[in-house]
Amino acid sequence: MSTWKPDIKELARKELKTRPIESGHRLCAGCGAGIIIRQIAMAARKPIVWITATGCVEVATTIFPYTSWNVPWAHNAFENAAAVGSGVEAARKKLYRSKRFQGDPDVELDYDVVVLGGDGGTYDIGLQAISGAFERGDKILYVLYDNEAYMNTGIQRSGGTPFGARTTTTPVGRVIKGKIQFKKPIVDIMVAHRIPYAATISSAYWNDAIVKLRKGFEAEGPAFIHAFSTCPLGWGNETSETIKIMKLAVETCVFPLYEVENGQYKLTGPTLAIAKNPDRKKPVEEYLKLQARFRHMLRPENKWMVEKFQEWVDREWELLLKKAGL
Amino acid sequence: MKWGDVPLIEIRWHGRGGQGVWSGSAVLAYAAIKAGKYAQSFPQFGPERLGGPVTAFNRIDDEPIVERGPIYEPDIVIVIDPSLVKPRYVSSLIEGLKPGGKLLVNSEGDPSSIRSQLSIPDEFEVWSVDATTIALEEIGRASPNTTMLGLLLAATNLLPIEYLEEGIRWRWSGDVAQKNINALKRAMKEASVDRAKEVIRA
Amino acid sequence: MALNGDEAVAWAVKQSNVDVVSAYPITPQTIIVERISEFVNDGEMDAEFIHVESEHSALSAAWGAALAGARAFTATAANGLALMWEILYITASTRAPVVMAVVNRALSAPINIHNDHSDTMGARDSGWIQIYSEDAQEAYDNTIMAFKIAEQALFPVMVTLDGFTISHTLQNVIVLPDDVVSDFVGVRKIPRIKLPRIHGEKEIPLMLNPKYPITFGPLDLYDYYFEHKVQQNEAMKETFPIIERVHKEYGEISGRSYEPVFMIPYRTDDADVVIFGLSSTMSVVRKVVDELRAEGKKVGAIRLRVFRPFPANIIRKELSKFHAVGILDRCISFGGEGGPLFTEVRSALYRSSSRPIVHDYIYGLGGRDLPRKLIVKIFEELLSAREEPESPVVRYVGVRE
Amino acid sequence: MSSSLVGWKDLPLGAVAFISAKEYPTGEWAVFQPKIDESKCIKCGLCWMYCPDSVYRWDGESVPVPDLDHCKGCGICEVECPTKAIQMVRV
Repeated sequence: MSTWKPDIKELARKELKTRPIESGHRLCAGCGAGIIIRQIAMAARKPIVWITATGCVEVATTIFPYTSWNVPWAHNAFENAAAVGSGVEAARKKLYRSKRFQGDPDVELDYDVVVLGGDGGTYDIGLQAISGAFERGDKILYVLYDNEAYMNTGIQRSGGTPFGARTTTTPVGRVIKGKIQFKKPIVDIMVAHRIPYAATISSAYWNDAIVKLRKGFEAEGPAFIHAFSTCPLGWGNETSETIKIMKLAVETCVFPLYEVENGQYKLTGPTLAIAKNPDRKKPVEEYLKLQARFRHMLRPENKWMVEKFQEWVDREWELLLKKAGL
Repeated sequence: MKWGDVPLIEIRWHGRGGQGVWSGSAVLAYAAIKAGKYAQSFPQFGPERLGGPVTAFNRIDDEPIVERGPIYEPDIVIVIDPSLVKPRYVSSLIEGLKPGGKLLVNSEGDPSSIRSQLSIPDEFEVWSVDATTIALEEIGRASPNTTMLGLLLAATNLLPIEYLEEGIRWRWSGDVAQKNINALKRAMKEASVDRAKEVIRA
Repeated sequence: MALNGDEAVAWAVKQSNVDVVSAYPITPQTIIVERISEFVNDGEMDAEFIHVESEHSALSAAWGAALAGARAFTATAANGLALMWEILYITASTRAPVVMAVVNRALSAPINIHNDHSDTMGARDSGWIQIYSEDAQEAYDNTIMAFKIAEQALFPVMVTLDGFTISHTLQNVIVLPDDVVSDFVGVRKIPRIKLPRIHGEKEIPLMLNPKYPITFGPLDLYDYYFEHKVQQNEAMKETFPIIERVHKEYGEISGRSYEPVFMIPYRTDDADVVIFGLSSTMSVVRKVVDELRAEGKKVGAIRLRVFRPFPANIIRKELSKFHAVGILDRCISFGGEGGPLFTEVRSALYRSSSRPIVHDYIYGLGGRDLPRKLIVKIFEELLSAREEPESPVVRYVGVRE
Repeated sequence: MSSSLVGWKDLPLGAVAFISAKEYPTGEWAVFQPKIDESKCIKCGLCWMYCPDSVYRWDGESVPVPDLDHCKGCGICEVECPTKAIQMVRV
């Protein structure tokens, strides 16, 4: 796989010229998805065709008659983005092979297909189509931007919502306080399809993220990238603390950074540093306290929820270390 | 304008997502209902986004309300986002505003200079208050909806303030509610007006 | 050649320069995907076959392929079509010229694999052109024409064939030489549009293409959605001449012209009463017409081929002259006043100054046969009809009390 | 409804979008926007990298320039600037 090292200055110059996503989209101020989109485009090795599942990104970037996209872009529905990606890639392959557009200066057929879905479109309603595409080995880069709830419809819980979090369908009630289940282990599910490449990324660690995205583009087959994405609206964080929270998620091992190449788990960047030096692992409370969705957990009578969250993080961390052979 | 003479009061709010346009109109409707009137509050639905333009509506009447749908000819327009107080937006802000109607804006500027800058016709009353600064100082967030309710009370004798306080306590709790009430009261004091000129109608 | 209806469709697809097929098996459509898989795996057809995990994905992938510039085909039936429901509308609204064979089958529950028209009738408002085939030969012909119609009109096309009655019935099918079909359909051509505020005055290909990026499938609010729907509906009216032209051209290469294109009358010139219906049942009706004509009864039959766009003007003109018309609906519209064919035909006749008596006959649900003696009974009822019935408007044919 | 909206006869086929979002001034959402102290800027590019709105234009050499017509004022750049060269100020 690639040994390409992204250089921030080169990336900036590339964006000056191509601007895959324009300003003027209507994602919330401080939305993490806006950063992920840019980083995906920065990592591209070829022109890209971009498929997006229904969700915040789709809605906010294409409010008719406006579009923020300077790359070819299509949205069909919520649960089928991966299937659409498969269709585009099949067409591309066939048309490329047939040389039908050879010599036509107006058509480009040497491109990569990237599919972007939110947690709802990936963990829940879109899981079947992704599984189908991965089983078939269709060459798409699927990026999950995980802001841990259905934000587009106004913050409802998804299979990606963490334990304890307040959403409008897991309210902090008198009896039940927030979500009572844990997050679905989505990367493991994707890795179980024996895809060549899967990884977790955080935009805060841009170098790590862009290298992994590039590997995803270069994979000989389907690739899955799980991108952690702060949502100021749904998480109740300061818009300016988007990157800070993403960093804390990694530093507390709530969202560890790793990649899985042909089934081999490998920790990367700051997560690898924590594995080598466990003292660096911060308590989850530092991450929780910056977000209104977890505020109730910090009250004395709900302290057990923080402990339970921490236990889950520790257990998952131990599992991950084992998978990575550490 | 004396409210008793007008059977149905229609209010249109203009703002942006995250500033609490819908919440502001909901608090007003709640207060009106508590005060024994009939009322409606509803938003114009777009995607929920912090910062996107949002419109909300209120109808308040002594009789049950049968009207539905957006308000095309409001008695009062409340503009809670100062960035909308610009010449390019004026036509949509005052669109359909009834002669003698009130334009309530969140702005640092005083009403007469707003009128001249935006070329607002003489037949409308212009009220202003620096609601964003008040909200930042009193509440700690740039959500000037309750502050603008203070301007509304200054501009009209629509409802006794107690009902609005009750509405604010219904929507927010404890300390946050009190801060919003403080902002509302401060806006009532700091409000200023440029009255409508006498308009002779044919 | 001896082919059943499914095989006839597969042959048409094989010969029509299709680039991408994405499909999922469902009885009685399965033979189509099996045959196409064989053609692809034997190297007889240079297409990408996407073996999707559901019908929902089948149409989604076909849509993606069509937007990326490919000629795309899929096929389904009944519950599979129901699962595609959401994507039917999206495909039509984005003007993606996908062609789909639907092997008509009853919808669950109870689960039933046999023929009726509930599936495609349920999809009648989704914005697809719908052409109903009478036999395997017509399924073959319609499939070939569908690619040309879809791509010229920029509407997706459903070609329907009755489950088992056509799909699994081996019959004589005249298959055209490969090169004749290939020349007729050509390869998919990409329409061009102008987007001046993004790409200037250049006409750019309407496809997913990094050279000239286009955004497909945006969000509409109340300021534009209505306009888009009106544009789509008005554009569908413009498909009548395209459908006619493609049929004429096909007649020239095949000798089979299906004139007149939208509905084919049989012995109606001096008829007092006619039976009006769709698909395979109508050949049996024609047989009965011959028998009754021999007895001196003035009866006729009309088979509707194109249900969407609905040829209301032609129907009004054609049916107004009869004393009574019996509509054969192989579908129930629960709680409605009659089946879909009946309500639409009767509505078309409302503007006529001389309206015939119209009866609705619901028949054949879940594959129940409509024997000739019952068709005779329908004709007799129509011949003796004296006035528009008050109630019941709907008559069930061939069901036990 | 405003007469500037396009009627159905003039809309492009298939509901494809026809205006670039760069014509949409999201900068009006902002209450605060960044002000850069050029003397403190070390040209690391992090403000550019972390901007969710593609607001910063950066050639890799000079001080990055924010496009205030589109900056929504989230303040990420202020928090992430390693030399505190960026300050969010009231619009």
